[in-house]
Amino acid sequence: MATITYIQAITDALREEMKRDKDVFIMGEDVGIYGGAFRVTQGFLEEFGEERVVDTPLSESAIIGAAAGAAMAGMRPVAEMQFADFITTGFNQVVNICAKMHYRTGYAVPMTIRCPSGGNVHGGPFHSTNPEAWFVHTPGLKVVAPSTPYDAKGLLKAAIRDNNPVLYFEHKYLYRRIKEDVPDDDFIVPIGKGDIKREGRDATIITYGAMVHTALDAAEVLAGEGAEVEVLDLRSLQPYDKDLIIDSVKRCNRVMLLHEDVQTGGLAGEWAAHISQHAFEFLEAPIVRVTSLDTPVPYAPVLEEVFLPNKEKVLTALRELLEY
Amino acid sequence: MATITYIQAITDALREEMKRDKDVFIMGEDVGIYGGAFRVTQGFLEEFGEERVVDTPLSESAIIGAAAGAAMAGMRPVAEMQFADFITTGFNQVVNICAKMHYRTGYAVPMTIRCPSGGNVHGGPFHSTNPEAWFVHTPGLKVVAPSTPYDAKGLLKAAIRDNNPVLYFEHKYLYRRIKEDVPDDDFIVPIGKGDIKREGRDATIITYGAMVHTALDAAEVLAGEGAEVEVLDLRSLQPYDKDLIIDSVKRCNRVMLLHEDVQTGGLAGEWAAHISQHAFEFLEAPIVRVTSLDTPVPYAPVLEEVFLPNKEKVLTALRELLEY
Amino acid sequence: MPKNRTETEVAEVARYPHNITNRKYEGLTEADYPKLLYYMKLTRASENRIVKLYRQGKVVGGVYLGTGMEATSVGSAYPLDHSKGDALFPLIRDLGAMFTFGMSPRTYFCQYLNKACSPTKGKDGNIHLTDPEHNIVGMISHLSAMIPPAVGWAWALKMRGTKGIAINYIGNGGAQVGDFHEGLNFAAVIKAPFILMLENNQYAYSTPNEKQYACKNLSDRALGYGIPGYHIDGNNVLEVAETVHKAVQHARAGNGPSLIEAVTMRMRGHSEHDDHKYVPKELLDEWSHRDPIERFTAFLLEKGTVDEGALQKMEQRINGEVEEAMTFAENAPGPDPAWASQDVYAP
Amino acid sequence: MPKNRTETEVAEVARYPHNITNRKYEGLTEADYPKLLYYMKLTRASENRIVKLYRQGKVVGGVYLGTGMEATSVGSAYPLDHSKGDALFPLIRDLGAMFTFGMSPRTYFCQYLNKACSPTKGKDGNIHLTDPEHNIVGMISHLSAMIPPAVGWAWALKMRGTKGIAINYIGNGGAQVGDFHEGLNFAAVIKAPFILMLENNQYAYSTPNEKQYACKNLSDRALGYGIPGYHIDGNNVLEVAETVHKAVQHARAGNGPSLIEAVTMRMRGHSEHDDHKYVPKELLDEWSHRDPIERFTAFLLEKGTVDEGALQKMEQRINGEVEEAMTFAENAPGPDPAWASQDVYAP
Ligand SMILES: Cc1ncc(C[n+]2csc(CCOP(=O)(O)OP(=O)(O)O)c2C)c(N)n1
Ligand SMILES: Cc1ncc(C[n+]2csc(CCOP(=O)(O)OP(=O)(O)O)c2C)c(N)n1
Ligand SMILES: [Mg+2]
Ligand SMILES: [Mg+2]
Repeated sequence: MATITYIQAITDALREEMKRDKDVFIMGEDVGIYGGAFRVTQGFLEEFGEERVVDTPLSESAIIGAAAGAAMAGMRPVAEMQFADFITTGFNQVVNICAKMHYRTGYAVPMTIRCPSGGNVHGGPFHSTNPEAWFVHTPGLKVVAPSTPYDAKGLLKAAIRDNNPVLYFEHKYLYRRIKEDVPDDDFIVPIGKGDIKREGRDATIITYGAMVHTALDAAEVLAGEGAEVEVLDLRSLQPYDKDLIIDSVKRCNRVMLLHEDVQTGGLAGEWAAHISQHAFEFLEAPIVRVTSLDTPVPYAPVLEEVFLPNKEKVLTALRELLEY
Repeated sequence: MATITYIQAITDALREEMKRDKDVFIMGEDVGIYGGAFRVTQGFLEEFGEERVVDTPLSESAIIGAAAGAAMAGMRPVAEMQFADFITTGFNQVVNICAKMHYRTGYAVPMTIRCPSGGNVHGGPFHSTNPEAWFVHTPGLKVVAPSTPYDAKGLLKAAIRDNNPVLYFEHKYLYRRIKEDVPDDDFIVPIGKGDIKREGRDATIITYGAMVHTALDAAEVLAGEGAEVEVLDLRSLQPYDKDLIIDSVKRCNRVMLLHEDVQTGGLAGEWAAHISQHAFEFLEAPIVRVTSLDTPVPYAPVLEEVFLPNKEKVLTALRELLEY
Repeated sequence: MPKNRTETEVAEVARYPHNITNRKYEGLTEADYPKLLYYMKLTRASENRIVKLYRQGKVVGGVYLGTGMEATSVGSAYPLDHSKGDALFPLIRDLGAMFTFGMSPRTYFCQYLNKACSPTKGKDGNIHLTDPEHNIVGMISHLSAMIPPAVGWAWALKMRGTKGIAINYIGNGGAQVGDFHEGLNFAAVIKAPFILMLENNQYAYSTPNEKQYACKNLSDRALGYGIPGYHIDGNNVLEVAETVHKAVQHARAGNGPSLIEAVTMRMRGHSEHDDHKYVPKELLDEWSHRDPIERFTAFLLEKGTVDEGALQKMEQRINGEVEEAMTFAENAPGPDPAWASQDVYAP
Repeated sequence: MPKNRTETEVAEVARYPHNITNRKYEGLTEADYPKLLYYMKLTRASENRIVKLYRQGKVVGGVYLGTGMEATSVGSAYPLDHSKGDALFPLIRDLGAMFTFGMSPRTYFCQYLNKACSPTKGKDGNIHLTDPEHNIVGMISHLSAMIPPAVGWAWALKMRGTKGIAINYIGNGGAQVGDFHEGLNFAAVIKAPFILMLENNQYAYSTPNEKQYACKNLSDRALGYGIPGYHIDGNNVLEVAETVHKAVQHARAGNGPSLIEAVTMRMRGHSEHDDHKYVPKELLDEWSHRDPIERFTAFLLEKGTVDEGALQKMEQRINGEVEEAMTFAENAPGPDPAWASQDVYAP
C-alpha cells in the first residue's frame, strides 16, 4: 500500500504494464524526452528506450491510425493525446478504423488512447472539453473515466489488456488533487463495472470523473441535514453498469444525473432513457440533470464558474429533488 | 403547387436560394459536371457557372474549413458531403472551427453542410450512418433532418438563411420514395419547430427523418386496431422543439422514442431525459426506445434488416407500450 | 518568385507513354512474365463476370472495377510475398493485387455476393475485402484513412524484428486527404517499411486532376517527406513490378517508405452505375491503345515468351477458375441473421 | 532508387545563416526600416511585461512567447494591409504580426488578463486574439486547423472581386497535421490569394525537427502543391518582409498561394512553465548571437538609418505605450458572468 495521486496511479499502471508485456509501448507528442505535457511518462524514455517510448510528429490522425495498425499486427500501443480535445483531428481513425475493424474483418485492435480531459483548470474552449459522449455513441469502442487513483490504475491496466480500442479519459483536475492508498500488487478494475462511492437511500447521483468528488461533497453536506444520498460512480461509460444503476434507483427512488460535459445530447440522456425504461415504477420524482451549460468552455475563471457544475448547483438541485 | 420528390425539393431549394442571394454558392466533390453523386445539383454548373458551383478536391476538412472561412468573410456556402459518413474526416473543422467561432470571436459563420445520410440502401458500414447525434451534442451547431419534400425544401432554405453553421441531414432512403405537393412560392420551415405528422391520443412516437414514415405506417396499422398513435416529427434536432414534445406527452401519456441511429448515447436519450424531467407526472408507462442495434451498419440486406428498426419492430414495441 | 528548381525526378524508366521495351527489368526474370499476364487476365475475367452478375441484378450495391489498371495492380503486388510477412492494404480497384497476393477467386465472388463464406461475413460489402490468411486487410471507404493503419502495421513488422513490408494504395483523388500527409510523413520519420502506391487513373469519380491538385506530378510530394518518389508508366506491368521491387529493397534494408505514382486510366465509370460521360471520348480512345493486357500480350508473343497455344490454355484455365468460383459463391448460403449483432467487440 | 532530383530551390536571398547585407530589399525603402524595428521592439517589450505579470500570478493559464522570432512575425505582416482588405490569421507566437497589422497593445493586455475589454470577452484565452477591426482572426488551439478557414477567407476575397490576401502561420510541428495538406492543396487548386508562413523555430514543444519530419526543408512541400516555396532566414526582418512582398505580388496578380519557411528559433520554453531543458545549451547560445532585434539594430546603426538618440526615443515611446496599455488592462473590469451563456449562436 502506498498513498499516491491520481496521476501517479496512471504512471504506475503504465510502467507496470510495460514491464509485464513487451508488446505494450507508448507513443504520442512529447511523451519521450519531456515525459508528456503532464509528465505522466517522465523517465520512461530512459527506462524503456526509444523503441517503446515514441515521440511522434504532431499528427493525431497518424498517431491513432498507426496505433491501430500496430495493434492489428500484434502490438499493444498506448497512444497519448496531449489533451483529449485534440482527438477531434484524429476522429475518423477512432470512429471508422478503430471502432469498426473487428466487426468487419475479425482483426482485433487492442489499443488504448489516453485522453487528459476536463475543465476547471482554466484551459478555455480547446483544452477543457469532455469529449467522451461522441465515443460512447460509437459502437465498437470502449470508454472509461476513472475518478480515483485506485480506479485510475485498475482501469488503465484493464484497458491495456483489453482486446479492443479503449478510450481512457483521465481528468486533469484530479491529477494532483486526489490521493489515496493503492495496493502494491497487480489488480485491475473490470471495464463495465460501476462503483457505489457512497451509499444512501434517499436519492442517487449517477456520475463519473471529477464530478464524483463534487457529488460526494454535496452528499456530505446533505448528510448533515439528515438526507442520505448515494453516489454511483460509473467508471466505465461504455459499456456502463446498467444493472447497478437500476439497483440503485430501485433503492433510492430519486435520481440526479450529473456530468461535467455539456447537456444536450450528453450521457445523462442515455442514463435517463435506461432508467425511465427499466425502473419506471420506482421513480418518485422527475429525473434531474445537472451538467455544464450548452456552450463552448469559456476561459475566464468567472465565466468558467458559471459554465461548470459545482457543489452549490448540485445542492440546489438535490434539495429540490428530495423535496419533490 | 407541384408534386415533387424529396430530392427534387432539395434541388429546388438550392436553386431558388442561389437565385435569391448571389452570396450563396455550392461546393463539394463532384457537384459540378456530375451534378453530385445523387444528382442533386445536376445542371447547376451550366446555370450558375464555375464560380458558384465548385468541384473541390477530395478533402472534407478543406471543404468544411474553407466554407467556414468564406462564410466568416461574408459568403453563404452550401457544402455537400458526398455521403454524411465522410464528415468524420472534417470533424475537427465542424466541432472546433464552425461551432465555436461565434462564441469566441463574434464572427458569424453562415454556412450549410448537406449530409446525405441513413441506411436501408445497402451501403454498408461507411455509406449508411446517421451521424447527427455527435453534432447535436456540440453547442454552436444547428442540426436539421427533414422527412418530407415540404420540410426538406423549407428547412434547407431556413438553413441557408441562418447565420450559423447548420448541418442538414437528408435521408437517402427518402430521396425518390417520398413525394408530395409543395407550394411554388417562397417559404421556410423554421429551425427548431417540430410537426405533428399524425395526431393521436394513446401514445406518441417521437422521431425524425426516414423513421417518420415507419412510424406513420405503424400508426396506421394500429388505427385499424382502435389505437390512436401520435407521430411527432422533430424536423430540427438542435434546437429541438421541447415544448411540442411535452405538450404531446401530456396528451398521450405514453412515449416511444424512435430513431434509425444506433441506441447507446443516441438522441432518444436526450429526449427521454427531457421528458422524464419535465413531463414526469404525465407518464403512464416506461419510455420505450426503438433504434438500430449498437453495431456498425452491416452490408448484407439480411443483416441490415436485423440492424434497422422497421414497422414490425415498432408495432411490437407499441403494442407492449399500449398494453402497459 | 523563385523557381522551384524542379519537379521530383521522374524515375529513369518513366518516359511515359512508351511501349514496353525489351530490356532487363530489375527483380524480374522472363519466367515471371507469364505469371504477371495470368494475374492480369484473371482479374479482368473476374471483374467482367461480376459485371454480368450485376446486370442480372444479383449484386447488392455498387460494382467498382479496375479495368485498364491491371498492370498497376498486379505489378505492384508481385514483388511482395505474404509468406514473408508482407501485408497488402488494397483499394477497390486492386483486385489484381489481391489475386497476386494469393487470394482465391472464390473469396472474391463470395464477398461480392455477400455470402456467409465472404471474408467479411456479409458485414462489409463489395470489394472491402479482408483475407487474413494472406495478410490482406480490407479498406474502409474513407479514402486515405487506411494509410496510417498500414504504416502502423509496417511499423509493427519492424518493431517485431521481421523484414516484412506493408503496401497500401491511394488514388489521385484520395491523395488530397489529410491522412495521406500524416501517414506518409509519419512513415518517413519512423522509417516504416512501407510502400504507398498512388494509382493515378486521371479521374476521381467525375473530377479531373486539374481540380484535384496543381502540382505537376503527385510523386513530387515524396520530396516533402524526404523519401524516394517514382513517377512511372502504370500500364507497363514490368515497369511497375520493377519499381516496386526497388521500393521493397529500400524498405527491407531499413531505409523506410517510398511513394510510387503509376500513371494509368480508369477505363470504366466510377462504378457500374456511372455512365462515364464526363470523360472525353478521345481520351478513352487514346488510352484504349495502351491497354495493359493487350500490350503485354503483344510483347510476350513478339518476344516469344508465350505462343498462341499457351495463351489459349491460360484463358481456358482462367475461365474455368472463374466459373468454378462463381458457381461456388452463387450456391453458397447467405450470412446468418444473428451475425448482425455479433463480434462488435473482440473477446 | 531514383535520386529526387533536388530539394525545392532555396530562395535566392537565403544563404542562411548570414548577416543582414546592405542591399536593396524588394518592396522596402529605408523609411520602412525604423518601423520594422519599432514593431519588433514593441513586441518584445509587451511580452516581457506579460512575463512579469505572469510571475506575479496575475495571468490565468499559460504564457506563450515569440521571443527570438520577432523578425519573422513582424516582417511577414508588414507587406500586408488590413485597410486593403488583407486578413491576418496568426498563431500564439505572432504578437509581432498583430501589432504590425494595427492591433493596439491595450487589446493584447486586455486579452491576456481576461478582461471585459478583451476581444474575446474573456471567452477565449491568452493570445487566441481576435481583432475584427483589423481583420485579425483568432486561432483555435488545434494546429493547422486555421489553414482551411484562412484559405476560405482568401477565396471569399477573390470571389468578391477584391485584391485582398489572407496570411496564416504554421509551426514546424503543426505542418505535420492533415489540414496543412488539405488547406494548401485546396488553396493551390482554387488559386486563393493566400500566404502560409511556416515559422520553423526548430522545436515543437519538446520535439526536435528530426522527429517531426524527414525532408530537408519544409518549403520543399510547395512542390507537391505546385506553388512557390521559399526557404529564408527568419531572423532577418528585411529578408522576411521582402519574401512576403513577393508572395503578396504573386497573390494579388491572381497567381495563388505561396509557402514560406522562415528559419528561426524559439528562444524560450514552449510556454513560461516549460524549463526548456531539452534544448542543448550550445544551440541556444548559437542562436542568441542571431537575435533579430540586436542584429537589426546594429545594422541600422552602422548604416546610419538611426542613431542612439533615436533608439532611446523609440524605447521611451514603447515603454510608455506598454505601461499605459497594461495599466488600462489591469484596471479594466472583468467579463460579466452572464456572458458565459450568451452568443453561442449568431442572431
Ligand atoms: C474521405 C472520402 N471522401 C469522399 C469519398 C467518396 N468517394 C468515393 S470514391 C471517390 C473518388 C476517388 O477517386 P480516386 O481517389 O482517384 O480513386 P479512384 O476511384 O479513381 O480509383 C470519392 C470522392 C470517399 N470514399 N472518401
Ligand atoms: C492538433 C494539435 N495537437 C496537439 C497540440 C498541442 N500542442 C500545442 S503547441 C504544440 C507544439 C507546436 O509546435 P510548432 O507547431 O512547431 O509551433 P511552436 O509552438 O514551435 O511555435 C503542441 C504539440 C495542438 N495545439 N494541436
Ligand atoms: Mg482516380
Ligand atoms: Mg516550432
